[in-house]
Amino acid sequence: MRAFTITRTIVRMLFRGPATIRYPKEPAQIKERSRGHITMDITTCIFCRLCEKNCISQAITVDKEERTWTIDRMRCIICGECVTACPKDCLRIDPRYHPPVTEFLVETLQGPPVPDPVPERETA
Amino acid sequence: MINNDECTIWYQRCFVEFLLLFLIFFPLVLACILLGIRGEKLRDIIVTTGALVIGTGTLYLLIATLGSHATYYLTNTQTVHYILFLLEIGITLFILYLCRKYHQRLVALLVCIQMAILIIFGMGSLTSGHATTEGANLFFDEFSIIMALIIGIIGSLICIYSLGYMRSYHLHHPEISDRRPFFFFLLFLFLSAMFGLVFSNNLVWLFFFWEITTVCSFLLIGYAKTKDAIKNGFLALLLNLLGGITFAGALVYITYTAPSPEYLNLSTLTTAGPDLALLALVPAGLISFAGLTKSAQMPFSSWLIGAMVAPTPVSALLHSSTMVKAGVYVIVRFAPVLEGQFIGMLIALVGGITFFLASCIAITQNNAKKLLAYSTIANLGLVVACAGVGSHEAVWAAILLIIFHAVAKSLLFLCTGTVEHQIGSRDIEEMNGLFVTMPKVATMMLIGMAGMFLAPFGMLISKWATLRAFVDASPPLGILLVLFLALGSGVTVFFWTKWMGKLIGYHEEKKNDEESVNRSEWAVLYIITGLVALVAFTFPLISGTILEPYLISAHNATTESLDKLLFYDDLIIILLMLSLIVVMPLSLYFFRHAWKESYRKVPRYVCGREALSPHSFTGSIGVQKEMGLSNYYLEDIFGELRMLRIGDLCTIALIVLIFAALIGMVV
Amino acid sequence: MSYLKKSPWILHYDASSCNGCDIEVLACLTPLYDVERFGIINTGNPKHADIFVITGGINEQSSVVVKNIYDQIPSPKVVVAVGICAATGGVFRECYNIKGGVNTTIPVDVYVPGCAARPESIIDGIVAALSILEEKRKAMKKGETPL
Amino acid sequence: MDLMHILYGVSFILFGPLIGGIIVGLDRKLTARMQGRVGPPVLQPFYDIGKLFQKERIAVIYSENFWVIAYLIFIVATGMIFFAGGDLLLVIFALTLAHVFLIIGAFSSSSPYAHVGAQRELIQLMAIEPMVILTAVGMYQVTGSFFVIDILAYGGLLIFVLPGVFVGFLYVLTFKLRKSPFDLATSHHAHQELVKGLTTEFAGPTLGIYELAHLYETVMLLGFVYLFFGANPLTGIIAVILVYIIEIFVDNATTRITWQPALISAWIVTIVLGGLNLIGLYLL
Amino acid sequence: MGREIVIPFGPQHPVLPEPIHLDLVLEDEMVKEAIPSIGYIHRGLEKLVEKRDFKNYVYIAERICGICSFIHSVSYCQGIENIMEITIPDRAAYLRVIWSEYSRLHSHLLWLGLFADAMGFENLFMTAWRLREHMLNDMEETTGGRVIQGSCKVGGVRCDISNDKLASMSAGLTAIEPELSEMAGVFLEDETIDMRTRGVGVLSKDSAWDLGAVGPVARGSGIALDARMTGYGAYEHLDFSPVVISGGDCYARCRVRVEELFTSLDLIGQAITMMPDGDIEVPVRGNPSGEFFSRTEQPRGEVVHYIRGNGTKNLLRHRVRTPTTANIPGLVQMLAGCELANVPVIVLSIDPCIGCAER
Ligand code: SF4
Ligand code: SF4
Ligand code: SF4
Ligand code: SF4
Ligand code: SF4
Ligand code: SF4
Ligand code: SF4
Ligand code: SF4
Repeated sequence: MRAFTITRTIVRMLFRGPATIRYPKEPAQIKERSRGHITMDITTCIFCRLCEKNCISQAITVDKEERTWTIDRMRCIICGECVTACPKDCLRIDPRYHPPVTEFLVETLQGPPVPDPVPERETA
Repeated sequence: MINNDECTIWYQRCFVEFLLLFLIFFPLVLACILLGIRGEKLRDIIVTTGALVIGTGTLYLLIATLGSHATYYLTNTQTVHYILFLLEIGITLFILYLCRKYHQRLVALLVCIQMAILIIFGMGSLTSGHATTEGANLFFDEFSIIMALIIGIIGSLICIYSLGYMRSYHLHHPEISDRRPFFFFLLFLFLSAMFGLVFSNNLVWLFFFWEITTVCSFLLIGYAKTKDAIKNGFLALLLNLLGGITFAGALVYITYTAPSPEYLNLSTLTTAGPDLALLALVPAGLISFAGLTKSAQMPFSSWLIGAMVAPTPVSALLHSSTMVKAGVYVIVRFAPVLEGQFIGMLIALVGGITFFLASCIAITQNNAKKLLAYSTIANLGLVVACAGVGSHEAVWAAILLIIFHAVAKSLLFLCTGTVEHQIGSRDIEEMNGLFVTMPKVATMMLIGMAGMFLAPFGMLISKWATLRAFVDASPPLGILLVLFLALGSGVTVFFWTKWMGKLIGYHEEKKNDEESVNRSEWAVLYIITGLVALVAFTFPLISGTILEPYLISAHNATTESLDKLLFYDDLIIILLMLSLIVVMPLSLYFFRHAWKESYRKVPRYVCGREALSPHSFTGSIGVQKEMGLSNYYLEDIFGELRMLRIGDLCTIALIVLIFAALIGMVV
Repeated sequence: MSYLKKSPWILHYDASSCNGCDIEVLACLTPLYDVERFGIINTGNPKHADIFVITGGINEQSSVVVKNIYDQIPSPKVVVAVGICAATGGVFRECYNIKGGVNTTIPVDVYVPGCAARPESIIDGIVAALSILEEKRKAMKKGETPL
Repeated sequence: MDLMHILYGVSFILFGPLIGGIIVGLDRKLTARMQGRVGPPVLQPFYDIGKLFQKERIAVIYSENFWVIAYLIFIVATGMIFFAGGDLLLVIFALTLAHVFLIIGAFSSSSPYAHVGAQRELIQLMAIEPMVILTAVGMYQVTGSFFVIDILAYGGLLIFVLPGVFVGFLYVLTFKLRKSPFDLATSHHAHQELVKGLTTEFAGPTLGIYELAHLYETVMLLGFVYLFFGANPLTGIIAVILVYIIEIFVDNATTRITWQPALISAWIVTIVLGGLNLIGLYLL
Repeated sequence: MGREIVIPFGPQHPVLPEPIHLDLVLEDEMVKEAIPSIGYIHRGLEKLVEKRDFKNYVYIAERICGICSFIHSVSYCQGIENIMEITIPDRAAYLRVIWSEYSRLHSHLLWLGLFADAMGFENLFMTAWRLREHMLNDMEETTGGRVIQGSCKVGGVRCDISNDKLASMSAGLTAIEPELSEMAGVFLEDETIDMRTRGVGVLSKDSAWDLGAVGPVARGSGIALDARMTGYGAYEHLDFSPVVISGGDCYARCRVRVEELFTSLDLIGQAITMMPDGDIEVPVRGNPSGEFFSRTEQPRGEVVHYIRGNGTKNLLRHRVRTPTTANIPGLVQMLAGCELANVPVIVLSIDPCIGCAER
């Protein structure tokens, strides 16, 4: 049993300097795999609603008629289930987190107008 | 011119002598009258006027004697001696009768021993012719005057207070038979004896008055006549008799060894030259031992605790401000003899240990009266320690302690008595929020407590003086005493402050409840509170006009050494602080409205639990719980029994040493 | 001169979180993130706090507590809801015992999204709270009723 | 006491908190560094106090403020007596008085945590008072005076003759500075079982006053340390800095202990180190 | 009134990371009675199985608690896999071990920090949490989440760790080990910590057994009880023996956790060296039908997930028996007669996790 056993650690910390990341002066640490927030490339979306169905916290609503894709940031747990589910790869997880907000944030993206039916038939 | 002056002096002398005798006999007369009075009204009138007369008398004595030195009065002693002797035997027989009635063999035995010693003394004085000599039997000096003031003012105020108190006492305790005439008889008899005690120069007289106070105390403790009361009464008697025996022993010793009967006089004895040091030292030791028993020092402390069964005014009068002071009074009287002596050192240590340990025990007490009793024991211990050290600084501190303690402690006792009748308990825990229910009494108690331990009030100054006296005392005793004082003063802060905290604790749900306290109690409480403040403010005056002359005459102190007692700078600071303290509560009152408007009142922090009322919270399973806010009592560390055992062991060892030293000296 | 922005003391309460956001709030105090750089101290006592950081959604029992604590914080004060549970109830939104986000009980000034919210994000949230705090102080000074 | 010294005393009103604030600020910085963190700005204590005065006034009971103000006044008064070269014993007793005010302030709210904090503060007071008194006594024995002026005028370094007393004083200084292992009654750290103990119910400006008083007190206590090395200002100041660094280190290297060992150990230190040192002085 | 102090302890209290409430009845500072009350963070998430797809439910299962979230998801997935008789690929099993042990490391470090803080040892708290960040960093780099990993799924794991990364993780842990042992030394040897932990909150072996203690509480009282001994997942291939300390006081429980740090390091090392190549998941078809008790060892002790399905995509029942629930009877016994100052120390010594105890 000894007293002041932590001395070595203290001395080392004094010499090594702080371990602190000086955020926000320094940028935040972003890992490649970090699940920051969901981004959407609305242009390629086909409004199939697969993301909506697979979302565990009902954060996504897709309106096929209006061609809107809506995400409630205050519900999304960034699990990435929607990303996996999306057939068109239009969803992505961005490793940067979403900044804090003062009001509820429900983002609605308006898809481009219905493309010409002709080319669509061609792909089918 | 010269003739005229002498005339005035002579006149004054006569007048003062008359005053002394008046102070002794007037209470005695009153006592006898009161014994025969049954009507409350009449008693009220007699007690009040009597008390006023006594109080004025002592004040008058002070004024009349201001500036004069110790003065002695020759009184024809032949007859008085015989009377005293007979009375002494009468008292003894009376006690023996009580012992028989209550089967107290041990007490009876001690009484018999004491009687035997007294008879030896009587024979001795007859054969050596001592009894026939004339002596300076009565006297007064500055110290006696201070004691007389305490007795006369505090004592008579307590008598007045007792009127109202005893009335409600009997209302609260219908089971106790109403023996108030006897009660007041005893009170005034006691006052008379106390005056006699402090004005006696002749040790035989002093001893006689000493015995009377013992008996009064014994009877007053047993006033309720319950089993407990009687038991504790006899305990007090038993332990005080031990002191009585040694006191009597001292008388015998002087009779058989002293070259002249003069030595039965206090003044002669304490100023005996170096060649007669031994002659003075042995009685000094024996009488100091008696003083230890009377002032309930360890190991004799138990009687004072037991004495708390007596009605509260009795505790205030006998067991804190006056009678127990008689114990320390005689030790302080012998301080010049004890100074620098081994015996003095031992006595000082008994005091020091008592101060520290009794303070520790006070921490564990939640019974207000017991706490006050322990604190009294502790403070007396401090006085004893000072007296044992014996230097003039120490004596200065001792006398200041006696003064401050007398006023503050009697105030606390009386307040406790009033509170007890109001809330029906003397448990400190029950006094929670007293500031709301009884604001005036609570304030007075706070002032009393502040007087007991806080800078810049009186006790603190004396503690400070004591400390200096101890440091200057010879090693290693001085260091030990300093240690006891340092530790003890920390302890004192603890138990007083926690009590203060209890009183101040704010309690929304309680109502004011002090309307029904009667007028005489109020008056007395106000006056004593005023006295606490008065002595706090005027102590430099007291020191300059009364204490310093006393020290010069009794201790051969020089003026330069006296100048060191109080520093001018300190005095200014202390007085400034005092004024600050007085002004601050007023400012609170002034700013009250401003504050109330700007503050938002929030509930207490209860960890986020709901609080349906201010003093409770929603506890587990939704039950409303009262927040209990008891003080700490630290029983595990400062347990009463444990401390007493340690204290008794140490002090008994010291006392054995004292006796060993005495026997060594005699042989 | 406002000192509020330089010495915001926070009080953290776990209303019914899964601990994820809790430990991230705590992590902000530790060497790697060290919010004491901004004078932020985690005080345990609402009466000393300026910023009330709540994690987790509100359930029946915690709503009383949250309300009680909120009332004991002296104005000006701001509430930061950390994690999506505190915003809307998050994944537990549909649980029978969850009332919803913190705004169902007390007004919320800043929401920090994330599940769990990252320490950097929490720092951002508190920084955002500081300017709101300052506004509230000015409002209070003008004599408006403090929130 | 001449005019010079009275001036020193008065200047304490202003410089006390300034110096105290910087000391405490550096303390927090150094503590943070010891923990591998950056820590707050050095001026942080001033920001904190400034902030507290800008907060809303809330209270359980109005008179709370009164006691805390009394605490501040008497701490300042005590410091003034000290720096004006006054009587050490008076300083010690006035300090006790100030603390009694603080404790009563905590008591007055009748709140559970403040109550327990007040009890603990009292235990602390009981634990440290003896040693502080012995410190004064030791200085008196060496220099023959209780007055700070005279103690400073003593030629040599008191530390050489009072090593035991000095160590004992350091021991209780830890209580006074509210540093671990003795931060029982209230702590600078958040995670204490007593919430904020003594100060639980003080909020806003009231707490600000408390913090301000703490700054004054810190400076004055370091003044005591200075006395041990007061022979020349340089040694004095270096010693004070070293002592404070030691305190910070101890704060960082220990747990908070419970009140029983705190009380008992403080007394043992008082009796053994203080007592032996004083007896040693006699023998020399 | 007597000489009692009655104070509320919690739900909002600085030493309680999570809300519970105790009515403490004190005499001086001795606890005479402690009456607990809970429910401040009860969410009722088990009921959500009726609304969520059983595969997606793993996200909820791991949010039972954010500290050992990974192990919760493992327990849940194991349960489903057992009912559906799915054998996961070996690589997935080993990855699960690695992440589980990482969780244990970070959880124990977190606990050690909080424990130190409960005793007022701020520096040690900071040290432990500083070291913990290393674990979180590795976790984030491999799974994308610092505290909620979301990397376990029914049928395997969601993401792989490259062999290079595995090597660098191993190297990183070796590098940090000296600092860990230095910190361990402080916990185990410091005089002041000893004063606060030794002989405090004693739970004898017999009472630990009778009261059904699990995890470090049981192991600190001398009972060798560790669900990893059952060899679930890849544990059966690894060389593992539980840390058992007798003593039963806070010190013993602290020692168990300190030493487990090194067992975890060892297990991770073993898993990395033995890591097989191959797939990380198998496809899951159909819905579970049947019931299973899935037992795993969390940092706080054994957790049991009871799962029952009826062939639809929603489960019938999901029930969790958490280690904290099992340890609370022991805690109540430890608290009686302790000092107020030791209440946080004792409460923390069982590492209470109300998050999963109340769900
Ligand atoms: S990341 Fe998860 S929670 Fe968020 S929108 Fe996608 S599926 Fe829903
Ligand atoms: S799953 Fe992809 S494509 Fe389908 S609606 Fe969602 S985002 Fe659009
Ligand atoms: S937001 Fe996520 S991590 Fe935070 S408390 Fe809620 S479920 Fe847990
Ligand atoms: S469930 Fe258990 S804890 Fe809750 S009320 Fe019933 S017995 Fe008590
Ligand atoms: S739902 Fe359960 S926990 Fe809630 S009140 Fe009913 S029985 Fe109690
Ligand atoms: S035991 Fe604690 S850390 Fe682990 S899952 Fe449960 S609540 Fe979370
Ligand atoms: S099984 Fe039990 S918990 Fe479920 S509904 Fe019935 S009584 Fe309630
Ligand atoms: S509460 Fe007790 S009995 Fe019920 S499932 Fe959990 S462990 Fe079993």
